[in-house]
Amino acid sequence: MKKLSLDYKQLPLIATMSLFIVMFAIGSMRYTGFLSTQVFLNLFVDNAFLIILAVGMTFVIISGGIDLSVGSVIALTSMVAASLTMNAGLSPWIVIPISLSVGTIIGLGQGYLIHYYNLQPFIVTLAGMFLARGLSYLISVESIAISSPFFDYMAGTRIPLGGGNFISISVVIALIVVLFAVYVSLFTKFGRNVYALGGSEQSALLMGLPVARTKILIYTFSGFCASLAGLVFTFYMLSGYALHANGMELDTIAAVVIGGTLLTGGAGYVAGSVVGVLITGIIQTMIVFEGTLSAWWTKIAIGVLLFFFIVLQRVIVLRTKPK
Amino acid sequence: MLKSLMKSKLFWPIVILVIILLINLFFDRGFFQIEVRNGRLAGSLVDILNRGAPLMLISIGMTLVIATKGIDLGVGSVIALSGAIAATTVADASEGSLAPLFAAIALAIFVCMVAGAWNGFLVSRIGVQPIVATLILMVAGRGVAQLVTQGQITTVYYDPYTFIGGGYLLGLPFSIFIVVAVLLLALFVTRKTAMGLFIESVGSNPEASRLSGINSKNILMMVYIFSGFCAAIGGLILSSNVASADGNNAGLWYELDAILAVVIGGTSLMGGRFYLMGTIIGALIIQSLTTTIYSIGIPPETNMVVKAIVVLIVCLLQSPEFRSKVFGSFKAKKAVESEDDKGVTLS
Amino acid sequence: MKEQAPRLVMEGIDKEFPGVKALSNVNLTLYPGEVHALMGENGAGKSTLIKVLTGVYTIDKGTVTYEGKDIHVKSPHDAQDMGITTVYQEVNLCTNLSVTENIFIGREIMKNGRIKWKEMNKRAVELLKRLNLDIDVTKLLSSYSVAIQQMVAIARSLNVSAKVLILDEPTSSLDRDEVKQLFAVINKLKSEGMAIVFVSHFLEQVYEISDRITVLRNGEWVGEYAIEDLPRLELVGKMIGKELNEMSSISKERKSSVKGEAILHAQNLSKKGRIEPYDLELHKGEIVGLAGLLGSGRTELARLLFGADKADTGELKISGNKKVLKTPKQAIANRIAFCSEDRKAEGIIPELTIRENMILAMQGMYGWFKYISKKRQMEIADEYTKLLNINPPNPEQLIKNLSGGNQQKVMLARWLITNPEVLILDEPTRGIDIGAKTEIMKLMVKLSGEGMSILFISGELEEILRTCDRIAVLRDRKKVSEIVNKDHQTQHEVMTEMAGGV
Amino acid sequence: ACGDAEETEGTGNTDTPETETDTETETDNSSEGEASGDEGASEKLVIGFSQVGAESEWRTANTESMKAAITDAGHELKFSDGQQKQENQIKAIRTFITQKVDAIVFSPVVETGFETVLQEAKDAGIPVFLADRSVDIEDDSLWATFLGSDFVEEGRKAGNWLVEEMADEEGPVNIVELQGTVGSAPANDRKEGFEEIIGDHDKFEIIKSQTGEFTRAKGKEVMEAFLKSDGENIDVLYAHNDDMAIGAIQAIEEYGLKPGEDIIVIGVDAVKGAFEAMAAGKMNVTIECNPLFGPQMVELIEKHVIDGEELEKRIAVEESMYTMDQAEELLPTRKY
Ligand SMILES: Nc1ncnc2c1ncn2[C@@H]1O[C@H](COP(=O)(O)OP(=O)(O)OP(=O)(O)O)[C@@H](O)[C@H]1O
Ligand SMILES: Nc1ncnc2c1ncn2[C@@H]1O[C@H](COP(=O)(O)OP(=O)(O)OP(=O)(O)O)[C@@H](O)[C@H]1O
Ligand SMILES: [Mg+2]
Ligand SMILES: [Mg+2]
Repeated sequence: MKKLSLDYKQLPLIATMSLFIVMFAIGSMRYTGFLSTQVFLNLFVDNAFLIILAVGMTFVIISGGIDLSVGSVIALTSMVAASLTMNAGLSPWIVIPISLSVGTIIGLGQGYLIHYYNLQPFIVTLAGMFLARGLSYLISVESIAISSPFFDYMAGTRIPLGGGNFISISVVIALIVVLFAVYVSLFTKFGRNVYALGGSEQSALLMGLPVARTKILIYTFSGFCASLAGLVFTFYMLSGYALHANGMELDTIAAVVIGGTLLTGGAGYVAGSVVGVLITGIIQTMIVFEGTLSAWWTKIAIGVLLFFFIVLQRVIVLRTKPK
Repeated sequence: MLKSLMKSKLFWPIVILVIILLINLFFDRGFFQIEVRNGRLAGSLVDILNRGAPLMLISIGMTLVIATKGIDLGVGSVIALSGAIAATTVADASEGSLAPLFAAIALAIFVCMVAGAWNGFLVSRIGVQPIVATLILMVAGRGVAQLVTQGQITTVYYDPYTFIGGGYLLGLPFSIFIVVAVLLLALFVTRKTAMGLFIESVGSNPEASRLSGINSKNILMMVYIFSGFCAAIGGLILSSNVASADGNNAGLWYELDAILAVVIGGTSLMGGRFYLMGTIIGALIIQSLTTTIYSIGIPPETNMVVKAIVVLIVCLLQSPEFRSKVFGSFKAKKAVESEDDKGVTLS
Repeated sequence: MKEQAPRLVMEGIDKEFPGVKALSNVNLTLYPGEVHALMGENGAGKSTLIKVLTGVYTIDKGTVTYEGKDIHVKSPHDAQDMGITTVYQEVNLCTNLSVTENIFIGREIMKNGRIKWKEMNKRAVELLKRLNLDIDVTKLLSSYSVAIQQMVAIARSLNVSAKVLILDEPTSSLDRDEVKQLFAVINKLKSEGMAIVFVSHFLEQVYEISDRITVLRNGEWVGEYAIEDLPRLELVGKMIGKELNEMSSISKERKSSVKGEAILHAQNLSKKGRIEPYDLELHKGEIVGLAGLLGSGRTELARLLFGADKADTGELKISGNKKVLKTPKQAIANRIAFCSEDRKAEGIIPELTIRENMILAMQGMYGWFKYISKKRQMEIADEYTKLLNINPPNPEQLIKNLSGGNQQKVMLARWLITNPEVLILDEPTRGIDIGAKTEIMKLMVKLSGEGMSILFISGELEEILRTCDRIAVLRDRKKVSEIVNKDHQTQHEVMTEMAGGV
Repeated sequence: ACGDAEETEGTGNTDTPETETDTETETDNSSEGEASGDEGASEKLVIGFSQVGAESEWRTANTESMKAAITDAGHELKFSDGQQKQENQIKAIRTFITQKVDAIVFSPVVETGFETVLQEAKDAGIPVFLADRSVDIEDDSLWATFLGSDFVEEGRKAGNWLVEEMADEEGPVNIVELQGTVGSAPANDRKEGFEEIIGDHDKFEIIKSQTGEFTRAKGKEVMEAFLKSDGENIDVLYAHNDDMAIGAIQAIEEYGLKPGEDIIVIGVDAVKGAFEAMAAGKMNVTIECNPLFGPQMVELIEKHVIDGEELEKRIAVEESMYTMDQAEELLPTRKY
């Protein structure tokens, strides 16, 4: 399967995009008010943090690893940001860098452990996940509401796109991250080394690539993205809370994989992951528009949509494979 | 002798387990005591086995899945599903006859194996990546479970049902016997038939296995079904133990603990060699850790941190690189590779 | 050239793996502008020596002096920075990247922090031209055969201006034209004063290109000789520690024209884009060779007969009755065996032991329930370890820890054990030392004598000529002709056909 | 109990399509119908309800009550289940706004972090009704009213009951506490309220406190551990919800003690299971936390949206406390 999707590498991406469009069309036909620019834009507004997470995760997964800590890091970041702002009353200009360093440091640590003691990413980041969440509990089990001009501004500001449509600052941040990541993955040594690493770590090593540096950098970057996402999430929620983003690591991984990245590593695109996020987002939106689903039907519906989506994607890929 | 023992995959997990137990001893002198209370063996060790039963079961199934380079995120939901189905079947069954019990068990196990087959189908036939394929069931399965219980907590008033997870046999919790049975089954199938060999080869190099005339698709199918089977039994034990089924919370996050157990046990997520005994010990480590946390009065908000630290220590101790750095024991960093050929026999 | 200072000196090198002493007290001295051949049987320690030199493994004991000063190489990355580039034995590239990238990754052409793809592609094409290979460099490496991949690996190493170039069995899957090109390049580099280490099991290649030889015998340093003081037979003697009766001893009474009905009969079998429709008959006890240049489609042809790929057209008759082979399993059920050329990707199960790798196919035949008893497995493993003298002779060793050649032997064992009626060998002698090669040739002849039919693919025409009854020649994915192997004439015919008629 | 729950469920599903078709007409004219919308209390409203999830049977009962009340009153319900995720709830509310509903009811998964979206609702002129849980936002103009229980109060009730019960004990009274999901509002507040009361009496001591994650299984497991370490000298068990209490009761029995006698058991929620336990004399008291305030809520909504009345910012759900001796006759009447 790996070989196949490698040979037709752009295919999953294209499949994903077209399927997204199809879904959007279905939604528009089925529900009133679905076919509107704002509904589309809200996909970004409501998932800005997920997009940022997905970007970081894409690098990790392409390199053949995985990072389960991201969800908890969001919680921790939000907690740190909140407590520093509200309890310590620090200015944003101090809070932001500190918050960003939180995930970055955790990521760095994970990368170090994974490489130098060659531990399995899954487990190390699982520990990271426990740790980050645990630390946020230690800060406080209560949720901390944030009311500071800066955060209110970041949260409240709407960037109008005409026709009453708008996006938030977070969306802009997310898009910048995406562009940056696309560039890195396609036009820098680091970016390419990530792919090589995912293809075969042993080969990468024998080809004399800086495996250690690359690997550690990957997890550090993912950690950074998690922190950034954490901030964006904090803008979104205007609060710090130890239970924030529970289980979001899975949503992220799902988005990335749906976006056509191979979990076995070596193949994938940042852009794909973005589409992946939009897909999960649109599934959520359709559920809400449906507006009658009870808790369990919601779960089932998500599963079913996910299923149809994934299978369609596979089918398209297989069909278009020349015999 | 010791040297070969050190080489065994099981050595470090066992050491860790012992350490955790000793820590308990430190807090509670009578930790290792096992007394007979009204005809039953009682004591922390028994409890750990008893409580750990579901996790051990799930992990056994997970081990085989992981050995094929796969992963099964669905188990948690399958646990809930199995409990829900069984509980609703016996919910208002009349005492006396055992028929409802067996009906419930059969039905639950069947449905869950179907669920497993579903995963296997997606992975082996459609070629969906395991993590996504099983993610579907992880989400939807819990939904179905809640659908079955209508989001209520279905309480069971039918006593025989509580025997599965609460009953005692020969003074030991019945669940322990179930684990042993399943474990023996797994050991037999993987070590006394060629199944183990096939699983390992498919996990290690699928293409080469195909060219050697192994039907990897069916192998995949089977491991996922087996994983479903294990989850089903685990679910039965869990729900029977509290005489009720909770579609929403039963088996929540079990998949992570199971994977953790497998990896602690020495099986690599990259597939290939697997160590069932290691997995069992891994599961026991996790369970005794939880019990420890509860019994030595750690404030709940620090649970996570403690768990994180322990997990890290466990992994580090198992990493030859780390050991050589700390104890300076092993020489070449590649040398470790040949540890692998030991331990197989042990597991 | 001796009077100038050596560029690299390795002295008293020891390397031990758990249970295996791979190197003990080995020396190697490299002078600028020389080609230094490293010779030894399979498992002698050549690759290990190279790997400790380039920092893949740590050195247990001994010193390495590079341009006068002691060095401790920590990683291949280090080695490259010092000017030591290496083509390792197994093709170690990333098949998920394009050919271009595999050549350039690590030293991409950058302009103000941005990779220049166009330029790199251009350069890549030029580089491969030097080895006159003309392929689409933007395609993924995975879409090319081992041979191509090996060429790419070489191209990669030529792309840098190194002081020391190490080639570990670079020619194992190339045929003479490629080799000729390679040697041309090597000679050029040599004249530029580069020190080159060359490992190969092809004596004529060694004698053609190298100036001096260092011989290893299972981990021990035997000696260092100038090429002219060491005639072939002596060299072989030093390698295996005893006299060798040369291949010439292999002779088989050639089956005259085909008699009786074909055990395997393909009628215009084909697969689009891979191999044109072809007919092929294989009779009982017959050895048929497939000759052709690199990429001529030999492997593809073979894969169809084994059901490794599904054929688009044509039909296959097995001892008379029509069969459709969709999977290798079916083929094996019909007593067909196929030993792939791509040991790493399609052969070994790295995580498993020698024993398990050997019995895999046989067990596959029996199905999962009829488990071959451990005892029986042991017997089989021991038997074939001896037969092919696999080193180390410990069936419980993980195959990934074996030397290249020994892995190849295990692959052979896997299929011989199933004792098939039709045995397809795709480059079975790749990376195997002459001793073993001769053994395998003998074995083939013996088996065919006992009635086994063999389809034999090899880059080395001599091997084919020496063993085959008939030779099918392929060119550009097409079976162009079939020649009965009778006299010294045949060689010439085959070669003209391979090259493309007159 | 579950029976009629199913019925509402069922009907809810069956007439989905047709409700949808008239959603369109509805939402369309509701936009300009806003101004002239005041006449006739029988006017049909579109009400969006964003629920936390279905984490407990209490929650499910609450959902059913709300759904039933809304549909029975002839209004159209737009329901969204948050799956215990705040971001989902925010998305849901956003969508309700884009769908131009007439009123939004929602039970926040956590008190903080809804400013932005509530502001959006306010700007869109859609009144928001908080159910069950409140939000902590200074600007209380962001919501019409909050109808729900006060977790801290529940904690106090539990504490007070215990104090009275133990009035003539001369201590020390050893209490073990089963907390809810760490960090969740009920857990925090019920702990706080309880400790606030017993804090004044130094004969009470909480010797162990651990999370049972609101579930029976965990409740049982944790209680077992408690019994292992402290066994006989546990006098009181305070569980943040009945499910955990029920689990713990099993543990106590298996350990060989009598729940309700050897160890006093206090729970919160007053779910059916608790009554069964109390009827069987295994549980002493449960503090009610009433989920069945659907009708009450619908009333308020109609008052506010149709008749344009201003409402109290905080309206408490009438709740009481049930003890062993009442359990017997009340049991049949419990709906959930
Ligand atoms: N990682 C390892 N662990 C254990 N033993 C090893 C390892 N790598 C190599 N060996 C052993 O070291 C010996 C030398 O292997 P090496 O690959 O150097 O032989 P070689 O001369 O390259 O043979 P070939 O010509 O077949 O490539 C072999 O016996 C092999 O089994
Ligand atoms: N010279 C070439 N140009 C382009 N592609 C090639 C070339 N040689 C091999 N390939 C690719 O590798 C694939 C495998 O070729 P194949 O292995 O069948 O040839 P072969 O005769 O077996 O040569 P060898 O076994 O030496 O590689 C071909 O299908 C083709 O895609
Ligand atoms: Mg070698
Ligand atoms: Mg070939």
